[in-house]
Amino acid sequence: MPVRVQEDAFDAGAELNAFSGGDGVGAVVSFTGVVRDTDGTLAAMEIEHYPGMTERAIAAIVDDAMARWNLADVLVIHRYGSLPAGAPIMMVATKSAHRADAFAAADFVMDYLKSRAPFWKKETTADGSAWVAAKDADEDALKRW
Amino acid sequence: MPVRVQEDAFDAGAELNAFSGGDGVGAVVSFTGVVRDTDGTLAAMEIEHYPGMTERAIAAIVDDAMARWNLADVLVIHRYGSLPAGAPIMMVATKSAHRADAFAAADFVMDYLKSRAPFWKKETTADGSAWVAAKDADEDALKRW
Amino acid sequence: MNVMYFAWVRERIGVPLEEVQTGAATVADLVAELSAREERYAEAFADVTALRVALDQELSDFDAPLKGVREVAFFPPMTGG
Amino acid sequence: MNVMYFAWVRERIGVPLEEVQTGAATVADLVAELSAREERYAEAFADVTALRVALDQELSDFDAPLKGVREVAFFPPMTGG
Repeated sequence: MPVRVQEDAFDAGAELNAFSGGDGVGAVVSFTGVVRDTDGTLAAMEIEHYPGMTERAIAAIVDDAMARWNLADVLVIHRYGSLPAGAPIMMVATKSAHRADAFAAADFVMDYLKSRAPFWKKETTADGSAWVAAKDADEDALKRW
Repeated sequence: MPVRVQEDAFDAGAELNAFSGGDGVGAVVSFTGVVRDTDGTLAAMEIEHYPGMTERAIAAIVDDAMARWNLADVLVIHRYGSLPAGAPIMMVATKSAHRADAFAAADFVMDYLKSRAPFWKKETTADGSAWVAAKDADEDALKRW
Repeated sequence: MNVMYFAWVRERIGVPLEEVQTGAATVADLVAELSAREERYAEAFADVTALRVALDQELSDFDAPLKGVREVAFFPPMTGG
Repeated sequence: MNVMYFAWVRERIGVPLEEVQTGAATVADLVAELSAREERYAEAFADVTALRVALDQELSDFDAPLKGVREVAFFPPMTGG
């Protein structure tokens, strides 16, 4: 269950390929989150996190996913620091014998990472900087599970 | 909406990276299906398809996904011919501004590819060859949408 | 019209594709006509609930009319993905 | 105990981490004590429903007792992923 919290960029494709093998694996699902620049004005995104708690929170989410579904493994990579528009922020990958488990677990891990892992995003545009507000929809998404 | 039906192997990680960019994209989901060798006896998998109908059926599924969700693009690659255990059979990738759309659309496209795209799998083991039977669960999965 | 067979249907009938001269009005009529012709067809079509049919590369059903159809394909339920 | 602040809470209070000598029984007591001490705390803690608290790196709540706790962290709702 590799979990990496890092400032450096990562190569989502290379990570997917490195993660994908294994006996009995029939399905691999990946999610990549990218710094989105909705109206072409985003200069940078800054991600702050809580070292120590971040790793514990992610490990707890991954353990929960491994207990709920039949998974061969889960990968989580999440960056912090300053990221340009278009850069990958994070990725989650799951692998399983069956596609339903791989899909559900990746979706679950994403929902929990959004609202339960201690990361905070700050966007800088030409107008200045502002912390991204949490969405009620993200908290509500946890009730699906 | 790239759709490729091919005999050649493909590199899922390289395909994911090539697919991932684009203005306003915040979420990329991929699914890779792998030839699964449950008990170490699979010698090969042979995939037959219906040239012409295959491309039409996949295009119809992708069009349906693009109409149902807010997507920037959908990628489908599906192999035919003889594949060894562990080889990638196919992949689907979706990208969107939002993760919920990307997840739902990838899940939907997979469900429909399983039961509505004209592919048939034959497994060869030490005991001989047998066509893989469709599962009721795969047909039932379509009722989710 | 061209009639195509895939997977185990192709294996039982022994050819992937053949041209069939028929006046059959529906898919079911064509199945009955072929089954009467030779045992290998009768075997392949013994349980049509285990089969799917496509007309001109679109999934259809056994009640569908054949008028104007140029390509009929018979195959088991699909197992892609 | 060590008290940590993240994101806009850190910006308003002006430090990421400080050691606080306190006899506060609960998180809410600590918040009241800090808010009475200086205006920057009062501003940051004006609406605790907009805040989250972690005790020794586990999410907790404002009623939780502080006995035995070594690290308290205050921050807005998380926006990871």
